[in-house]
Amino acid sequence: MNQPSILELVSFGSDGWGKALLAGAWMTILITLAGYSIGALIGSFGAGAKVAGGRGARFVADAYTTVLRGIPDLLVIFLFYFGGSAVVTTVGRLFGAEGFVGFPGFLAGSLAVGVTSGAQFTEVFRGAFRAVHPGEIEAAIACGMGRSLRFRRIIVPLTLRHALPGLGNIWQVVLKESALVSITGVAELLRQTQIAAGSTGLPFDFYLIGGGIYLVISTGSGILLRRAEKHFTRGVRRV
Amino acid sequence: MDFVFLCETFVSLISAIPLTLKLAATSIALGAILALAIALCRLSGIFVLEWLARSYVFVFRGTPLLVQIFLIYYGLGQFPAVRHSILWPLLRDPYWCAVLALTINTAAYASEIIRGGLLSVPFGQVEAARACGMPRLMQFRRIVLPLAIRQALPGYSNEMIAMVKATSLASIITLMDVTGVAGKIISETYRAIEVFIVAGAIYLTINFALTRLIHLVEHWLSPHLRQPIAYSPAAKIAPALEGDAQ
Amino acid sequence: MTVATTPLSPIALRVKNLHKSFGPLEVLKGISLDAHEGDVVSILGSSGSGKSTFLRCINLLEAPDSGEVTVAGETIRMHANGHKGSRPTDRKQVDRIRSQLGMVFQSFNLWSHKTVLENVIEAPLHVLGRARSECVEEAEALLAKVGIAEKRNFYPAHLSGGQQQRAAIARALAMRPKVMLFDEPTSALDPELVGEVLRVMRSLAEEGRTMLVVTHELGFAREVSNRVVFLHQGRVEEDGKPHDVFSNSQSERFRQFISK
Amino acid sequence: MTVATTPLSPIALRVKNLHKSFGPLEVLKGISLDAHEGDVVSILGSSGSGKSTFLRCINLLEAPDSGEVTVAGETIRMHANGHKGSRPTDRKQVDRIRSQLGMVFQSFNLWSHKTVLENVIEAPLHVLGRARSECVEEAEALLAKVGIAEKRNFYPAHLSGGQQQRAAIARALAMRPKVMLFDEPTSALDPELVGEVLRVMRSLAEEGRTMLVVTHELGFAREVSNRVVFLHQGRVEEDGKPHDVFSNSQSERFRQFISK
Amino acid sequence: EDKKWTTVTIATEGAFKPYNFTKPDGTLDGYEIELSKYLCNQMKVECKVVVQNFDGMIPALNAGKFDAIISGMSATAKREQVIAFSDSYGSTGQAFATSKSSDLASLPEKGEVFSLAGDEAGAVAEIDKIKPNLQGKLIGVQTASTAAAFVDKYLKGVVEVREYKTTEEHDLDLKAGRVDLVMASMAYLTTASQKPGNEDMTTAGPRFQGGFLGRGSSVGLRKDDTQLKAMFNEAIAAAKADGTIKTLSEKWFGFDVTPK
Ligand SMILES: Nc1ncnc2c1ncn2[C@@H]1O[C@H](COP(=O)(O)OP(=O)(O)OP(=O)(O)O)[C@@H](O)[C@H]1O
Ligand SMILES: Nc1ncnc2c1ncn2[C@@H]1O[C@H](COP(=O)(O)OP(=O)(O)OP(=O)(O)O)[C@@H](O)[C@H]1O
Ligand SMILES: [Mg+2]
Ligand SMILES: [Mg+2]
Repeated sequence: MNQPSILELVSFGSDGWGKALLAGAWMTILITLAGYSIGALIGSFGAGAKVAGGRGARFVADAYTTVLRGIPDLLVIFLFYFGGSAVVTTVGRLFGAEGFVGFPGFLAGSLAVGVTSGAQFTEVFRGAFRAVHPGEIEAAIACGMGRSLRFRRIIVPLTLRHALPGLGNIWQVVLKESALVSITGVAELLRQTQIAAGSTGLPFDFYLIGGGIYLVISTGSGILLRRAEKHFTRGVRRV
Repeated sequence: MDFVFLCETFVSLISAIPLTLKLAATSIALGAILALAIALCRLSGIFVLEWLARSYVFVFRGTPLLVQIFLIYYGLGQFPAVRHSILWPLLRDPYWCAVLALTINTAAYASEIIRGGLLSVPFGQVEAARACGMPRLMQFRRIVLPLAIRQALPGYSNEMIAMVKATSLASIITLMDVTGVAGKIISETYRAIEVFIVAGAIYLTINFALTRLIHLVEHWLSPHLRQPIAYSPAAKIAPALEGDAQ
Repeated sequence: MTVATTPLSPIALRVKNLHKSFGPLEVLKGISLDAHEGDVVSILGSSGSGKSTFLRCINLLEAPDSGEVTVAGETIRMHANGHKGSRPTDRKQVDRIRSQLGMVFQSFNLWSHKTVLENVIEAPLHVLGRARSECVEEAEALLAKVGIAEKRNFYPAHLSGGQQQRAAIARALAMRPKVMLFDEPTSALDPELVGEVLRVMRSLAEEGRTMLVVTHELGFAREVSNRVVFLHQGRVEEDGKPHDVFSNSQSERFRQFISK
Repeated sequence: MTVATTPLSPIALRVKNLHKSFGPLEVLKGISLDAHEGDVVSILGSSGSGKSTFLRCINLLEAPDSGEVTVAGETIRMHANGHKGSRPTDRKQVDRIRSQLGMVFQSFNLWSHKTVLENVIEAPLHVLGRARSECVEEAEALLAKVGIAEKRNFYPAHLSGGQQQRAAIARALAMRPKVMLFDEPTSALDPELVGEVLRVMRSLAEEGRTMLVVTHELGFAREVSNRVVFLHQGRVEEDGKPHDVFSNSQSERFRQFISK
Repeated sequence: EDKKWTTVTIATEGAFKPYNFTKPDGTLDGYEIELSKYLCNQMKVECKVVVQNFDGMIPALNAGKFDAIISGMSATAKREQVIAFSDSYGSTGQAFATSKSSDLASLPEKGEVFSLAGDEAGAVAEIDKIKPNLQGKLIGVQTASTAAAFVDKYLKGVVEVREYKTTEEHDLDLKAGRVDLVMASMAYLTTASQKPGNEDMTTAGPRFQGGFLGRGSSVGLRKDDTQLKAMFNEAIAAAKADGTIKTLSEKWFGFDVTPK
């Protein structure tokens, strides 16, 4: 057996893994986007509850961040996947469906990733909010801005200014976490890499290639993030 | 649910907790130091340092920890040059390879968090420090860092907790930490959910303790955000020059 | 030079028995005040006497422990909130009332992510829902009036202290509020500009707007306002027409205050 | 009431031909100034005329484009820095000189994570390396002098504007600097306190300290300072003894400025 | 309640060469893939083969995601507590591998097969014979594999054990010199030592099979699908009888794995 070159390994021909890896990368991006958006939504409510909520809301938010940051992500995915399947199957039975009704792996995976990253979003938003100069929020209150207007026009841009490095981290974490979704049978990038490594017996080549593809994805997101950082730090004087 | 099985699993997992804690503590501590250095390089305004820091973060934040551990442990060992170098006694040992990979990885994330904190320090307060002649290091130590830490702490807590969980990847390089032992039990019994729930409970307990600790630190660091407590009138007051509402 | 107001013009702002403590420190111990349309009320008092706190309680930036605030006939509904003082019952009402109360903060509090012009048009555009072109036009006129038209596209961090203060004044005026709360609006201004700003304020009063002005400038109190209130140890120690109180005050403390 | 200084007392601060631009805006177009020990120099000028920028250039918080600053005989060494103006050559020297220059900022810039007392002792303790007990004692005396002794354990966020300003003044004084740079040090103070602070400043001048005071209070310029400098369009438009310039200025612009 | 099986969903890992693996175009191939085609033909059912991570396989089977596992899974007692197994369709035995340069390469009785089922005493005697060679060596095995169980039972205290997630990883550590030898299924080791990069690897010493090492690879099934189990058993018996297993295993492993 001859050692194939890296180019042959990732080629798009019938012997190359290019297509498979690309499909995996696309799946990874989709899961990451879905999970990240769900997480951001949950996180803004969570941070809102922690910063401005009543006792009850604060307790719920606190319990949420403690538990979901605390348990391994794989467990959350397991619970969503098998738990979700169990629920769907039971509901299916009620309506007369036969046997097992699958809970789509993609949905379970992005929900699980969203719910876990939501806890991280909560903390990042909360920390950033504390760095906002309170006077600027008071000024918004004083001119009669309602809650949502104030939130949209003043709090969000000022908070994002401080939150962006943290949000970049979460993006990277979610990008990696999407790999765990493979447990539900979704063939994302890392899973495709492992399959290729196992099927060809060339783990290094494929781990390096897989790592490289992750880097390409982060480059794209990194450019977006830097633009955003530039946008939101307008009007700031720096040391 | 089968409680006998849960208990058995719990007992087997307990013995693995010290290794998990040791890995997490070592890599968080070493990672924090490295992260601070990287964040400072990134903000130094010196092109080469900035570029180095940026690339570091790009590479180590951009690739999965699993891949990093794999390449550090299995990858480096494939090169005879490495095997004959003086570092081999360290790199040969899975524990130190795990610490190395975890440290490198957490430093990349933490440096971004610290950078965010440093950037949020109000400009005027740094100027005030400069104006009274504080040398750079002192400005940094006395004014910038304390203010930055207060802001960065919630984000950093994410990272520390993530590290505790990330130690689980050490199991792929033969370390029998909590996940390693859990994985072993699962592949013997194939009762993944039960084992994961027990392992999850253990991680949750560790992380719960960690979050409380961070909350305490946060509370302790931010008296200036709370209402002041009653001031003790014991101190001598100079003849009032003004009519403060008392 | 007092602005003439008929004593019978309707009451624009009524504050009844306002109390406020910070922990053990009782800052306001029952302040009451009626201001009619077109009134310019100077609020004097030594540093730390609670002037800012008073203004901030009026638009509920600080929740008062007890007391009542009525703006243009509408009383802000409050309810007790345990041992933590009171809380507004209807947040919508509070927001509505606040949009009729302009405020200039002692520390300006400009929005740092918006340029001067954006700061000024923000509230008229989004709170009052006016047309953008109209807002911009009015904002530019206001900025010209306070003399910072050429800084319209600067961010606050790049302005001098006095320029920031003038931007803050323009921002408050842009809402065309019924009642204006000014917290030391000329502290960072040079004498020429002080004159300029006072002229603007006087013309507002003539339009029938009501103003509460915290100030350290006795000249302003004497010449522009038609009412002077002196806060001391959490109470209204002196209250009356400038001419009366300056020449002939009952309060020992006030006479001492103005003697410097 | 001018503080008497012998004209021959040594020069404490010399500024030579200072230039500073922000982008296209040339704020300082060559400012020179000599201040002797014990001098109290009032710096007047309309808002935005570059007064704060001037003070900030003296202790290099803003890097001047060109020019020279000499404190107590020691010239700050600078070198050109491409098209970005100049840069100090020796950071240690700058730090040392800064510790002899006290500064009160227009926006106070108190350290928000430290109490008032901690703010005041911070620099003497860590920059000058004095003993803690000595620092605390002196700080308490200073705080008492400016009337906020009972707020010593408060954080800046819980102080009124005037109290913050006084804390900032105490912080600057605690360094016992040779030269003091005050940027509108009484803007947030009531008339009584202004008198108090001016008394403090006068006694400092009598001890031989040099002061540059940006102010909008013509009264202060006239009565406390022994020198008045008027900045206009980036240049020194008027410079002289208060009595001379106020009664008999050559500058049309200055006469207009003080006429209000 | 007997169900009429017309379609069966089979799960495989798809990354365990030569048992089952994925080709770049995404299709599956390997010993077990070809065997399943044959078995399904025999059972006269439609088969769908899906890929599933090895970790989640047994829970997913029990959750009903698919009906059978054909993925090189040995029927061990522990697994049989959770799921049911068909008869074995392949048993290759466990063997050692080491690097060619190692002194272990010359372990005695290379390639001899010892059965723990038929002649346990003989096998144990053989183990005792090689023990002195293994004394103090480091051995790598896959976590919870039959090899791990073997080492635990017969070589405890003699060798030091490292456990790996996958067999590939212990090969890498064998190459890096972190372990002295590995133990895995003969079929695996034969193919592994032919891979590029593993030229230095060689099988060594005797081979063991049967007994508690399990019945060999079997089809994993839910416990209550007894009818399906019967169908698989019948089909496997046919495959043994007509020599299909022999042909396929010689094609993929290079030797016959038909269970005795
Ligand atoms: N958030 C707070 N927590 C505790 N004490 C406070 C708080 N805000 C203000 N105070 C105290 O309340 C008193 C009144 O403050 P206030 O800001 O109303 O004074 P002021 O009259 O506006 O003074 P100035 O003229 O100096 O601005 C001060 O003694 C101040 O220390
Ligand atoms: N960082 C900056 N970037 C751009 N322009 C600036 C910056 N800082 C100050 N300026 C401009 O420089 C000019 C002088 O500012 P400076 O703060 O020195 O004025 P000032 O004399 O102190 O005024 P005031 O009395 O209002 O405080 C102003 O027009 C201001 O807009
Ligand atoms: Mg105030
Ligand atoms: Mg200024």
